[in-house]
Amino acid sequence: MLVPPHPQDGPASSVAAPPQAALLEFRNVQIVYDNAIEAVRDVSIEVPKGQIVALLGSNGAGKSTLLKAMSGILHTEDGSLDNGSIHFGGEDVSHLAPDTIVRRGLVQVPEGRRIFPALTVEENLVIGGYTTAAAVVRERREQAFTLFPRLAERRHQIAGYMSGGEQQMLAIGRALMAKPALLALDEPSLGLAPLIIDRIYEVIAALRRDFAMTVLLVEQNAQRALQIADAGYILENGRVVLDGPADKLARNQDVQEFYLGLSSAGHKSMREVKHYKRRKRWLS
Amino acid sequence: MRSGDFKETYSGLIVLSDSTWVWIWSALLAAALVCAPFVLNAYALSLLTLVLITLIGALGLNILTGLTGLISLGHVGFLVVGAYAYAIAVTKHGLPPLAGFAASGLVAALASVIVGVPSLRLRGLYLAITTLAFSFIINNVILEAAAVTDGARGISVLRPTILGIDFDSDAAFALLCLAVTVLTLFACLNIRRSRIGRALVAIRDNDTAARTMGVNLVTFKLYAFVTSAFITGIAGALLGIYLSFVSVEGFPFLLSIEALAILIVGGLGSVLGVVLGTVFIILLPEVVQTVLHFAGSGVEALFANGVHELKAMLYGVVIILFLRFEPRGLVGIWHDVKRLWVHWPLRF
Amino acid sequence: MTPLLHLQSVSKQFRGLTAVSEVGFDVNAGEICSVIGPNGAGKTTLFNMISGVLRPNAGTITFGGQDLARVKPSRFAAIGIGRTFQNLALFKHGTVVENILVGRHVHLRSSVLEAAWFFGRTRREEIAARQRVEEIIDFLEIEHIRDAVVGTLSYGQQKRVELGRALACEPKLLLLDEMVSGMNLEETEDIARFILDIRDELGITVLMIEHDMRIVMDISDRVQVLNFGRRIAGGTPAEIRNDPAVLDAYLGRSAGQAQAQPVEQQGAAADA
Amino acid sequence: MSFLIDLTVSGLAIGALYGLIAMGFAVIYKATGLVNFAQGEMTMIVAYLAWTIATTLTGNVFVVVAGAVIGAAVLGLAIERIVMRPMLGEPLFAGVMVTVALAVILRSSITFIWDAYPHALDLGVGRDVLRAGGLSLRGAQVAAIVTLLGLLAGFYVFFRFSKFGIAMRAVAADDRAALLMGVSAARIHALAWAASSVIAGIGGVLFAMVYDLSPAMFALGLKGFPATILGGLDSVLGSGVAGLIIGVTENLAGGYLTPGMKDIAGFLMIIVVLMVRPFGLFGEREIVRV
Amino acid sequence: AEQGFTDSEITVGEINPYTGPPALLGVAHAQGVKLAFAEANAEGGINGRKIKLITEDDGYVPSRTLQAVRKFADVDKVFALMGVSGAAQSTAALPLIEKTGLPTIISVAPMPVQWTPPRKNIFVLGQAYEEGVRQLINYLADKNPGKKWALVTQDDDYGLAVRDGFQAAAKEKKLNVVFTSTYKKGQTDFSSEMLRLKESGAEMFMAGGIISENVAMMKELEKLNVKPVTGIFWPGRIEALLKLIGPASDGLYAVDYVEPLASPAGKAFVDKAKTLLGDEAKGINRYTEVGYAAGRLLVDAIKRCGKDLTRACTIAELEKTKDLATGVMAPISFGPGNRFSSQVVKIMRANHGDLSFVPVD
Ligand SMILES: Nc1ncnc2c1ncn2[C@@H]1O[C@H](COP(=O)(O)OP(=O)(O)OP(=O)(O)O)[C@@H](O)[C@H]1O
Ligand SMILES: Nc1ncnc2c1ncn2[C@@H]1O[C@H](COP(=O)(O)OP(=O)(O)OP(=O)(O)O)[C@@H](O)[C@H]1O
Ligand SMILES: CC(C)C[C@H](N)C(=O)O
Ligand SMILES: [Mg+2]
Ligand SMILES: [Mg+2]
Repeated sequence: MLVPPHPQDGPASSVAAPPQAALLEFRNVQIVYDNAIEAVRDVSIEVPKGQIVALLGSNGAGKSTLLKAMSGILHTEDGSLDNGSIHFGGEDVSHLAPDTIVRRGLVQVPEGRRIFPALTVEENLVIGGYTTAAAVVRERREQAFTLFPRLAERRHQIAGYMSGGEQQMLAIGRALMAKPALLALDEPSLGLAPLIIDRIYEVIAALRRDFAMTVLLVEQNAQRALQIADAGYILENGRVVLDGPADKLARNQDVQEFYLGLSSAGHKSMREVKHYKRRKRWLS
Repeated sequence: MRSGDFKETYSGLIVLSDSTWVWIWSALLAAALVCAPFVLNAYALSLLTLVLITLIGALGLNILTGLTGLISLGHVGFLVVGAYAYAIAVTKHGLPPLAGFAASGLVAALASVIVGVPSLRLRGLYLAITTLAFSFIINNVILEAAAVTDGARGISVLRPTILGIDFDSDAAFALLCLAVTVLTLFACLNIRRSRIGRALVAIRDNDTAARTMGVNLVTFKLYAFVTSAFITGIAGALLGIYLSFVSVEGFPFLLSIEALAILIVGGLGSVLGVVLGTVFIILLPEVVQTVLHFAGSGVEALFANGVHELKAMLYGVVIILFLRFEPRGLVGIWHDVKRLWVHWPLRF
Repeated sequence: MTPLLHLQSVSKQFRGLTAVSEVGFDVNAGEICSVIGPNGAGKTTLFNMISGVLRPNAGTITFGGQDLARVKPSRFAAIGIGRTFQNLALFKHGTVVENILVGRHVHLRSSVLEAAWFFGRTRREEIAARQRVEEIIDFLEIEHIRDAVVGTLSYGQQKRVELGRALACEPKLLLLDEMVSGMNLEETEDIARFILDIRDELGITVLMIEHDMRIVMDISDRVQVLNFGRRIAGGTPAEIRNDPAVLDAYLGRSAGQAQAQPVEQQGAAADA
Repeated sequence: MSFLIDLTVSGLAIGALYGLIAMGFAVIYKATGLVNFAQGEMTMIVAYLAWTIATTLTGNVFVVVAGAVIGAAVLGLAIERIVMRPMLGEPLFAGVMVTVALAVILRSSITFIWDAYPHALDLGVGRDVLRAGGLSLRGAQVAAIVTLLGLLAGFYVFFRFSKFGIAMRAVAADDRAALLMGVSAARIHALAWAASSVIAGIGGVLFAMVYDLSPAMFALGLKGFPATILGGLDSVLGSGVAGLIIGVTENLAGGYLTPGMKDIAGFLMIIVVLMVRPFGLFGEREIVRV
Repeated sequence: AEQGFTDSEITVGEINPYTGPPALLGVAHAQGVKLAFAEANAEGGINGRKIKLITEDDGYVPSRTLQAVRKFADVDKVFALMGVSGAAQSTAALPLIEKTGLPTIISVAPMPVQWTPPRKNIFVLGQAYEEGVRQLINYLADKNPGKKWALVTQDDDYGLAVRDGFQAAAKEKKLNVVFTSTYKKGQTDFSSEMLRLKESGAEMFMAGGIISENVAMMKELEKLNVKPVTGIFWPGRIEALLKLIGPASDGLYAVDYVEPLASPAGKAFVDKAKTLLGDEAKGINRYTEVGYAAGRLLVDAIKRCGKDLTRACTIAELEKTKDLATGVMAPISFGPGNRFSSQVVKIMRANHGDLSFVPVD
């Protein structure tokens, strides 16, 4: 089932990782909600160690579902992994408890941030470091504050009252507290100002560069994601319809039109967009 | 042939049910219920009457707790107010029963404003406690105001004669309850599909959003209180008549819990759920009893003095198991069955 | 011509924290106007004040010549201010139709008793309301999910339903808080189209908060920029794009350029 | 004047018991977001357990109390594991209803396992009357006040300095998000149930020492719950203090007003307080942002 | 058609609270009835028919009492009805019971409404609460003239009956009542009430609780070091109570119409219960005696009907009951138009030493 690693020729090629086995691997995964709604069908995804892999796809494609399966919390939403398996560092983690998975170093920043609203910024970070020792927590907390100075300013504020962007920073900072080997981010740029998105993408790049962290990046903002990623997968209606090295994806004509806003005529103003431009995209 | 049930007019879109079958089944059920009092034995009939009266009360609670999301732990307070209003009006002051029913609804509604106003800012269980407090306070007021209520002595209530019709017999009284139940049921269904019902549900799901849509929270929360209490007050009057005796003792706190249980077991917020929940909760003890009975006198003998506790425990166990396997309540099962019916044998 | 919406040194504090500070600007009838600014700049707070969720601590907001300080929160919808919410505030357990019907609330009149009886006025009203809702559903192209329970819909669909609910109020001014966040380009383009149609076909003035510069720059007539609760700039998209203060505080130099310089060229650069 | 002091002191004595039960409510709420309607019943079971130990094994107060504490912990853990854990992730209402059903079961189990008669829990100590300067209290009443104060201090430290305390609040706010952070919600819940059961159980044992055991003892839950609300559902410390407040209020009303007022004084005060502070005296306001 | 029996068996139904706060009393009563039936069955049954008791629990909730009556009448089709629960419950059920026509013996909570006006099928055994209290207070007032009185009662109709009896006596004897109060049913802490009692300087005290409440009140008084002469009423006149109260119970006055268990008659009763019921008999109290008497009353009437059993006959025979001796209370009699076997009450005094009640003089 192992596919040869993608050639490293994206923007990240300067830190090219040697070809190696995937750190995280979804193998022929099928996920069903409520015994009735099939959200993901036969999906295989590989995240090689030290790389950034982008997962793209429109609303309802099943991206978040995959991440829920990865973290072992599908059952809390009446979902189940009906087929296939998920491997992390060679171990089958499909049926491990969520806290065990976190201890293994597989952590995600969930969709919609899910910070703890009634807790202060600092307390949120403490929970992020729940699986680690107190001294380490203190040290990492300072690291998080250096990454996001805004959080340091608000360390004693009740998190629920912070603005959306601030909450997103907190969510990322909180996940970093567990010092993950692989960090999955579910739409980290959602609702963020351009400058902050820059900042967050810098952080993601730095995580990979300085901490050798592996990243699985779920995004709507395909442009940004493909810039930073080594490889990408495009998910539609619960199936992978396209995958490959990031730059190759960026050159794909369909990707350009639907995800990057480049028609053959180049960038077009939204004022000119017409309803009737839709055409069948992926033939599956 | 058309592949679905399509509407040709907008009025077709707002009917209570668009399925002819639903109407046919409902009509058959109604017909059966009308005949029931004449064929059932007195015990079964008394159970039926109790189910009907409980259903009215539970429908009242459903407006407050199910639709509007205002948890009430003191629903029995409205019941007892309604019962006393009727008893005082009819037994003590000789007013006609119809006036008694009106009084039971109105006095309960008035009482609900008294609880409602201080509760407007409260959410969740904080509200539950003010309603709980209300039901205790009401009991105290009734006991203290002996001049009006005869205090702890209670008041006897006779079966009514309304518009020349004598409802003295069990069958006639059951029919009276049936009529009130059907009226209440329709009123609740209609309220649910009107602007009022939608506003109440909006308050429950997201009160800030509801307010930006122009829903006046104060007014509509009070509407919920008043409507709920009015219906419950009438149920209280009927329960008083059913008991033939109104006293504080006759309306224990347990009834508040039972009403909530009905809503949760049925499926919060759904009128159909209330109906199913009422039948379930009222008949469950009977079922438990029957099961124990069929388990043979051996079991009963085995537990000798504990048989009543055994029953209560089984009752609790059944509810836990039920919620464990169907936390969405009976309507959840209902929808699953419907879905299975539609999708079978294709799973997806 | 007096502006439809007029803000004059509006401020809001939360326990010592100043979220909005002396902000003033106008929105004219028929405009599509954007509010941008860094996270936590006070944009949503501003919307909350315009839509009656919060009261300003200082300053005045007038709408169609009327001082909003004298309007009860529940009357804002009735006088013509509709909105959507940043974090979705739908009635999750209801269907799409029911949600949009709630938007018709201010246009319906029946009392509890009439509703319980239903025949007569209530029935007529409900039919009319339903008709209007179907028109909105048509307009937003969500016929296929009409009867779906909102909680089970995907994020993008829910956003559309929320738009529909706001439209059902028939507002004069529509406030859209981050309508396209979490949407991919294709979906964003759809929303852009709807916003233009809402203005052009329904004649509704639109004030929107967005972080997606493509839609802001492409369809706004004017843009207001907030930073730390203060208004730091205002003007046409072209003016804003090159305003140094805005670039510093919000767009970032690189992003500002990236905006003008599509990914294609970067890809090409990488290939080279 | 001494009448006032007498009323206040005996109010504190009963209020301390309310406070213990109330803290039991708050601990579970804080970790699970549920109100455990079986709290009064659990209190009662633990007290009966203590009585069984005292009458069949030994009347030694240390053995009995240790046994009761262990028994209470086991009871709490068992309930969490068998009944509540399967409800994880289900609608809150369903969970609350499960505790109501649990209450029915536990209540009946008293007469099923034991009997309907009142019993004295006599451990040799605690029932003796201590007199000081015109005041008189039973030993167990003094113990209740001391225990409450001790627990208040203990919980203050716990919530302030331990990460379990924070984790408890996190789990109550969003158990799925907590799972994603590696916090085992189930373990936190189990801890909370055990702790709650032990606190309430201690309250139950002390109560039984003063007022005897009877199958009606579960009604204590109906006293503790209002105290929890008054203090603020999510405030364990507040609940303890509110118990004292209610105890004293009731006694003062009973001493100076009509007997009817005694029953409802506590409730009236709660209504008034909630009108001013809708989240209780020490509760945290629910975060609502749009 | 006549129902409720076959050639070999007669089924009798009893409704009482077997769960809930007064479960203790309901269960004890059922044991008494069972004992009477077991006794009859041990002698070969009544005219060859064994008699069997089935029970319905109303949990002390009136609506459930009504349902239980209907169930017994229509589903189980019992031959006769016993017990019928507390005061509020039986009052609510009266019209229905009359309608069912079942021979009924009310013995748990006798109230004048149950026999005035007399109802054909309803027989009441015991004494009215008011009357019992009145006699107790009269006795104590005569013995302790010129003292200050206090009264605490429950806030329900039971408490009301106690209060009525007290007030009747207070009027008769022109008592100086310095403190009265009510408490909410289920109350456990009586510190404020007892402090007030202490403040009022009362020397005589009618403790109108049932069981736990009386214990709580007495212990509170002990704590406050106040020792008024105290009377309690029969629903709480249970030997076990004395142990719970402790030494302070010594000298407590009580009133009842059934024999205290320590009397020779009581001891004989306990022995009989032990032999016939075995282990079940450990929870015996005065309500067991009441139940036994009621059971005997029914058995006796049925027996006199002979082989051709009917309800009408049973009712007629119940009415003819004359001086039926049960050993646990004074002989029972009814008569035409008299549906109340008024029992003479005795004043008793508690002896903490051997946990017993001893009739005075
Ligand atoms: N708890 C659930 N119960 C039932 N169906 C669900 C549930 N969660 C998701 N789904 C369905 O599964 C499908 C995939 O959802 P998912 O949330 O994974 O999409 P996504 O790719 O993350 O979309 P988005 O970009 O909008 O976040 C959708 O059709 C959705 O309706
Ligand atoms: N109800 C509230 N209580 C306390 N502080 C609040 C409240 N609402 C907002 N704030 C604070 O006010 C500031 C402005 O928040 P606001 O939500 O208006 O920002 P925003 O511009 O909408 O940001 P974003 O783009 O991230 O949504 C933030 O720092 C936030 O923490
Ligand atoms: C069950 C009864 C003995 C209790 C009380 N005597 C009553 O009448 O209600
Ligand atoms: Mg997603
Ligand atoms: Mg915002």
